[in-house]
Amino acid sequence: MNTQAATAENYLSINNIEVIYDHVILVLKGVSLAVPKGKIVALLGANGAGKSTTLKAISNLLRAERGDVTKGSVEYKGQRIDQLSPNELVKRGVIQVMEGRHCFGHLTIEENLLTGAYTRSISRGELKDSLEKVYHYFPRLKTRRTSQAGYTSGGEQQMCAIGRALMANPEMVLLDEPSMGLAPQIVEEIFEIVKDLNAREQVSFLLAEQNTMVALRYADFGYILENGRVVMEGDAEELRTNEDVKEFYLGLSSAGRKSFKDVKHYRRRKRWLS
Amino acid sequence: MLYREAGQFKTSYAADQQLFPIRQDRIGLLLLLALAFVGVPMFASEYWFSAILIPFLIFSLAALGLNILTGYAGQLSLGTAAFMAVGAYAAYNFQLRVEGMPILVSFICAGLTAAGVGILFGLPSLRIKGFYLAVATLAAQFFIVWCLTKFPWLSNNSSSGVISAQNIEILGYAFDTPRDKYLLVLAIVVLLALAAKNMVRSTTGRAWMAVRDMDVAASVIGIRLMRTKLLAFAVSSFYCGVAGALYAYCYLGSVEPDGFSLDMSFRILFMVIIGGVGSILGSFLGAAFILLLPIFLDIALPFFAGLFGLPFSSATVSHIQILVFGALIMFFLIVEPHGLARLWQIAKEKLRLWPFPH
Amino acid sequence: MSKQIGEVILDLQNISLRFGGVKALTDISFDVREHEIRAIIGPNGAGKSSMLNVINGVYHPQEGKVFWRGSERRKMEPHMAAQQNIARTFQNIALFKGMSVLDNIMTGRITKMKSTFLEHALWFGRARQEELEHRKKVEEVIDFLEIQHIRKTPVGRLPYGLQKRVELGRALAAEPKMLLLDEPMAGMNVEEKQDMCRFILDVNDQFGTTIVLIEHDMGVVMDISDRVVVLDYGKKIGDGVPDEVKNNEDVIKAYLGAGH
Amino acid sequence: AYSAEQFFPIPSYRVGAYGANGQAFYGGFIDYLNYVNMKDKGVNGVTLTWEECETEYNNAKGVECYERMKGKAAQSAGPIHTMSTGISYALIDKSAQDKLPLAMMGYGRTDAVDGSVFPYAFPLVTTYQMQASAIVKFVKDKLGGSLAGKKIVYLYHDSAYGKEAIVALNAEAGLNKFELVQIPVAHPGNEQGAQWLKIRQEKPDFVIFWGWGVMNQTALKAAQKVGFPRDKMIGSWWTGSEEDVIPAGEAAKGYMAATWNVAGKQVPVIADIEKVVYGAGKGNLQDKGKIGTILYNRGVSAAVLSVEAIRKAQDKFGKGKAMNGTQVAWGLENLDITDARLKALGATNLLPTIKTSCSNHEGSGKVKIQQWDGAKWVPVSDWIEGNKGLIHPLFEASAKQYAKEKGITPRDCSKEK
Amino acid sequence: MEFFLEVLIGGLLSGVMYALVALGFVLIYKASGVFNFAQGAMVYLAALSVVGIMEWGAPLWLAVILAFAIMTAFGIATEKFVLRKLVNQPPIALFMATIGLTFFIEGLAPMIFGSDPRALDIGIVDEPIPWILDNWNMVISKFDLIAAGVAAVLVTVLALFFQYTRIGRALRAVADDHQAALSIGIPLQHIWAIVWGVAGFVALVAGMMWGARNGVQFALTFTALKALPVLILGGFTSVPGAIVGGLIIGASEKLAEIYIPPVMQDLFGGNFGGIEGWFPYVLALLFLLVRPEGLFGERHIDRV
Ligand SMILES: Nc1ncnc2c1ncn2[C@@H]1O[C@H](COP(=O)(O)OP(=O)(O)OP(=O)(O)O)[C@@H](O)[C@H]1O
Ligand SMILES: Nc1ncnc2c1ncn2[C@@H]1O[C@H](COP(=O)(O)OP(=O)(O)OP(=O)(O)O)[C@@H](O)[C@H]1O
Ligand SMILES: [Mg+2]
Ligand SMILES: [Mg+2]
Repeated sequence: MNTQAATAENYLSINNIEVIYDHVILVLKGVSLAVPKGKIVALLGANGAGKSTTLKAISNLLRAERGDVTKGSVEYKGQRIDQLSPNELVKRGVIQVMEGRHCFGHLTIEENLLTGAYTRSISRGELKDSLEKVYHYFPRLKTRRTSQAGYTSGGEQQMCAIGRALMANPEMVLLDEPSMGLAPQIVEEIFEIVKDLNAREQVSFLLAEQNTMVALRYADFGYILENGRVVMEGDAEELRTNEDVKEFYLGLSSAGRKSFKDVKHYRRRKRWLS
Repeated sequence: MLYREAGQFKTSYAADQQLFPIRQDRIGLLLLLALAFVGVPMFASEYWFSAILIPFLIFSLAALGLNILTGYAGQLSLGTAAFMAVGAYAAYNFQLRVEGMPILVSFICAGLTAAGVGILFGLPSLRIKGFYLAVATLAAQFFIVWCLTKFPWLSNNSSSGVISAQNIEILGYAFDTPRDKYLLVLAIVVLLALAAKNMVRSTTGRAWMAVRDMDVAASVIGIRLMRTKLLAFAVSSFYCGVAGALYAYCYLGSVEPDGFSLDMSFRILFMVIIGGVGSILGSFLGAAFILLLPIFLDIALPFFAGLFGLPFSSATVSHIQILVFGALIMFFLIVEPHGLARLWQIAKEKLRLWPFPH
Repeated sequence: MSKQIGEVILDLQNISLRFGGVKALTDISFDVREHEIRAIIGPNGAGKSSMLNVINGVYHPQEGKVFWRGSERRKMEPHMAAQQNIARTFQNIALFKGMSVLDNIMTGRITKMKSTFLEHALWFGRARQEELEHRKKVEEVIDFLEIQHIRKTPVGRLPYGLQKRVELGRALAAEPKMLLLDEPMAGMNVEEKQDMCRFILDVNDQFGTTIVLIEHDMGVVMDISDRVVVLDYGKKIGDGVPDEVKNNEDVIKAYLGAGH
Repeated sequence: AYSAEQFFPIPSYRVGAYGANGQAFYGGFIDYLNYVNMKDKGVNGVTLTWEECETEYNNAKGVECYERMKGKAAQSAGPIHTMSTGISYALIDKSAQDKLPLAMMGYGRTDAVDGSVFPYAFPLVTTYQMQASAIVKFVKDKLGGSLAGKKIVYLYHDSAYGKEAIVALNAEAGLNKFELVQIPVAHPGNEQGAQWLKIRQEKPDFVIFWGWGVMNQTALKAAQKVGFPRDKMIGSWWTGSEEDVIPAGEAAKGYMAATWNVAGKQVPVIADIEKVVYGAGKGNLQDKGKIGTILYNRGVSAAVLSVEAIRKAQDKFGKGKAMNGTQVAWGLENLDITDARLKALGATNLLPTIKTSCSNHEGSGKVKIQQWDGAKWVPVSDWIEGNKGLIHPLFEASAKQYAKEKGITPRDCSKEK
Repeated sequence: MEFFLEVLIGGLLSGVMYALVALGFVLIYKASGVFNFAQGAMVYLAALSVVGIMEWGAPLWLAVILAFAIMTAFGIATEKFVLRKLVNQPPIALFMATIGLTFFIEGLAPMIFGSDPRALDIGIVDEPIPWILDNWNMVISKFDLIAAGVAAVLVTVLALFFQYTRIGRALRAVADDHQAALSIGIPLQHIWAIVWGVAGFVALVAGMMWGARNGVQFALTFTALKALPVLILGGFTSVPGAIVGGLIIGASEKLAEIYIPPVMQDLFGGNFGGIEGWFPYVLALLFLLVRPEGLFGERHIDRV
């Protein structure tokens, strides 16, 4: 099934990594994937498949949760990065937006955004420009700029978290469920932003997303993860038209979209899980 | 695959809700109890009884009390020793002033008195959280000890505030040897530990843990924060109070208010944290660790120094002892921030898989 | 569909809620009828979650009245809502992280347990019996939500989606008359959303539970809700059956966007 | 080859807040034991051996140490010195039960002076109450022979230790008609601003001062800060060591304190220890500078009495044999250290003369007052004995109450010999 | 009245001394959300290093510089060997680690520098200023005034640092959420090393002031106990809170020690002095009932 291998220059590649939490819980059982330069790659899969874990393995945030990469390697621009600290990674342009928002509750929205630029040594003017750029993307944040993030609504926090990452001027963004809790309009907007950054500034994205429909519309390439293994991969287009994907991840049957009201209470086993 | 649960199916919820659903645990515990009640009294020396086992049990009980409050209900407290002091002085006064009160009843009353005081000092917890509360409980620590030294009535007008525990007699039998005292303490501790285990696995415990983990959510699902927190304070202080009474009656024999110092409160807190916050077993493991480690170092260090002919003076040895103690605390936290109990659990999980890595 | 939408059981009149300078809700009125699925939608920060918080007493609005089953409700504490059989899930998961799935769901039944801590300590009589009884109920919920396999897992270790499901389980365990769901399907894929919808519909159907639902997935909202209220910047801009709302100009402008 | 050994269990402390005090005291104690071994080959040929155990000045640890060493002490046991009131309280019943002699020199349970109730506890040489009484006597002399109408402030560590002296001072105040103002200081006593402002306001004629650890330096500094003359302050013997005054620097000059043992190397036995023990490289102290300090000499004095008790016991129960606890207790109860004996020991002026008995486990009740001249302690009085007639009945009453609480039948001292 | 004023001023000035110690706590709490129990021990270590090095023959200025180097090295080592491995762990685990650290220091410091209490002479005598004494009959010492000045400077510098620098902001972020801070590239390691270094410096200042005042000895570790109520009153996260809290605690504790015991004595009989041990705590506790986050502390956010 290895179809992508030789496409563009592999910016980020993960080779056969295995992750264990708490010394005993094996979560990733040999995951390999690659993000070519300037592309958007979607990482799909059910709850608990290991998407977040994969992203954290890349950005080296696992250790803080007592998880360990026990096998395999992670490379970025041809260099191994599995031993680098998150700070180093951000400096090299790799940044993660964590699942579940993680804003700094006691800081105001604006201070949150400013901390995002911590690794950049830039002038006040540039900082202001970056800030304006984020406000431009998320006007809602501007109206709440002086509120403590802890008191803002779920969606506002989500925007804040994404905006904060953008402040670092990244080259490679690992987005964990960016659409969660956002109004449909904003979801579209966020993906537009992704597209925009991707097109204009060549930023690459690896996004773990549950909103498969949108994700596959914007992504160039997709991986499907189940139970800690990659079970399917391919061009976004290809995946979008795959019958299994359609049925299980897009909720489309041959008869088109089914109303949520009418789904029956049964589950078909996914063939690839046995 | 030493520690295998496979094949142990539960056919009823009752069976699944047993104290120890896994057979190995059950057998292990029974063996342990048999050892504690029968084996130890036959073989242990007096030193073991009065210098190790009795204080171990008493501190375990106090740690258990604190663990209920801090580990289960999430209210950090630094005043444990003061509640023990309340227990000790209350027991003394009940014995002294109520003619013919059986000693066990005195212990219970001591616990209840401590519980009352605990509720009083628990009141602020309704508004104050986290480390703020911890520092506030220091008020209890200092205030209670001060009261005990200032109101001579409490120590039967002893000029120094020191009290000497009366002799223990239950149904005409005098508990005066270390072994007798050990058995008495053991019985009380086992009963109370069992009660604690029962509480934490039932609604009471779940309410505590809910408040600990997220009190807003807890209140939304119908838990009354005030009642739950105060109950935790009361039960915890009860345990500490009984521990304090035992400390006076079965361990030291005579106590002074200053003996229940902040230092002791901290020591008990160490036990809870090192043993495992929110674990009954952890309270025991922690007590053993914090109590035995210094003794071990005290014996081992001079021995090793002698072995290698190092010219350590006594002072240096003592200093190294403290230093190593601190280093080991940090070491264990780094290895497992959730304490020895968690380490034990992980070991069990590994054993379950053993000899296969996954 | 066999269910009968009944009387108004919750009526909110002219609710206004402010936090300092922030007006979270301004003069909002709407009602909820028995057995219906009532959706609240609106852009981020519109005040939806705040609305739920008003309903179950976490926030106290500065103005306005709340009528519960016809009588006005004075200031109330969160735990009273539970006693009135209102259960709820949260937008940012509020499970008890240190407890297992089973224990979390058991806490949902806490208002129904009568035994005291002393009985618990002795594990005797009523305590024991209650524990078994409620365990049975809870197992039903677990079966219903198909989370048998993670019964004993500490919730902190669960992936996000499952946590959401457990949270629903905790709310369901209370056998509520009214269930407040704050974005129960965020972070789920379509298949899981389908499951979730199924659960919600079943609860609504089988137990007649009234449901107030906040959700951003318009597919879900339009498909399963009976009536939808739309908020924007703390103001109500629409209220009605899904089709009506879908075609409301204001709503399209403020929330749905052109795509829908 | 087998030779008899006399074992000393030593629950000592060398770390923590009071570690410095412990180091000097136990250093002196062990040095003397070593000295006896090296110089005289032990007591009548019985080698002295010992084991140390760190208590950190903590009651529970003290008990653990005691229990640990008690097995060894069952055969032969020198007096146990805990140098901690708390620990000695915790051990008092146990040691009686185990028949091991517990020495409490200048601390501990003072009503144990009444040996009829406390056969195994020995508040040797002198007690807080007798000391307080002696200090009052000294002050009285200083103030021209009468205290009537004078004002004395008693500034004390607010603990069992500090409160012990109050009964005695109250009794003295009644007798001598002076006004006693009690000012407690909360543990640890590193803040005394309020107290000293109060003292400044009270304008007392003297301040009697009962501190421990950091409280001592702080008091001296605070006195300086409010301009209270240091030579109107007299401390107890736990407030009068080098460790207490050196940290206060200049502020300590002129300050006086009571002691039952003098400082300095002019005491022959101290000089000899330095020569014999340290000369052979067997000294216990890391820092030789401590030799001859108050607490070091106090440790030596404790060891001297302990060894004397063993010698006395051997006289009765068999020379050249190791003595068990009961025998040593008998020795402690029948000490008779005269000036001549002190001289023979090279301990002239190190200690007052002592004569103990069943009904008097204290044996002396005398103290000397010394003054800090900025570099060393200088004695400024002769041995002063407290008012025994006033104080000892207090002990008896207290001991009686204890006996009642505990159900102890006191020995009849008139039958002891 | 005069006496009242004298006590009040004396109290305020001792409050400054408490604030000096409290500052160290605030620093570390702000940077990691952790209550650093070892602060008292650090004060001890710092002061002991100074006198210890002076005993080896160095002049005061050199000893201070070397002690500062020691404290910095110590901060870096703490980060490297302990804190780094406890990122994102529950605060109580970190708290416990700082207790472990306390023991470590308490064993190590006297082993190197000796445990005897010693005097530290920094050239300022702690005697009443004669002019004030003569004209106002009040005892105020130069030492206290200088201590107040030092505290004022420290507080100002630190407050500015937190409010206006990038690192200051990053610190507050770290305290909120370790993992999120890591994820946006805040170098937790460096920041912690820096903060512990600065906390070491504050401990050095506090150690020298307290050491000069009461002598350098183990009991310096107890200064922490005086700082805690100051801390809760001012708010764990506020630098100015430390100084304000210090003043309030200092003044009220001294006044209480003078004026409350006589009242209690009338009520119950007996001597009720020595309330300084608990009074500040009870005061702080009562205060918290009104403002659970202290005077200037950050509100605890719990939102659902
Ligand atoms: N800290 C942890 N300790 C133990 N197990 C964990 C931990 N974090 C995650 N896991 C386990 O790892 C598995 C994968 O989790 P992960 O969060 O990567 O899933 P996911 O694909 O991101 O799911 P979701 O879509 O729900 O976010 C899950 O089964 C989860 O139980
Ligand atoms: N406790 C509070 N303190 C201050 N402001 C608050 C508080 N709670 C809510 N707000 C503000 O009120 C507004 C409404 O918030 P709410 O959480 O109700 O929005 P929401 O509609 O649920 O949005 P989302 O879809 O993003 O979850 C927001 O701007 C939020 O910042
Ligand atoms: Mg995830
Ligand atoms: Mg919301």
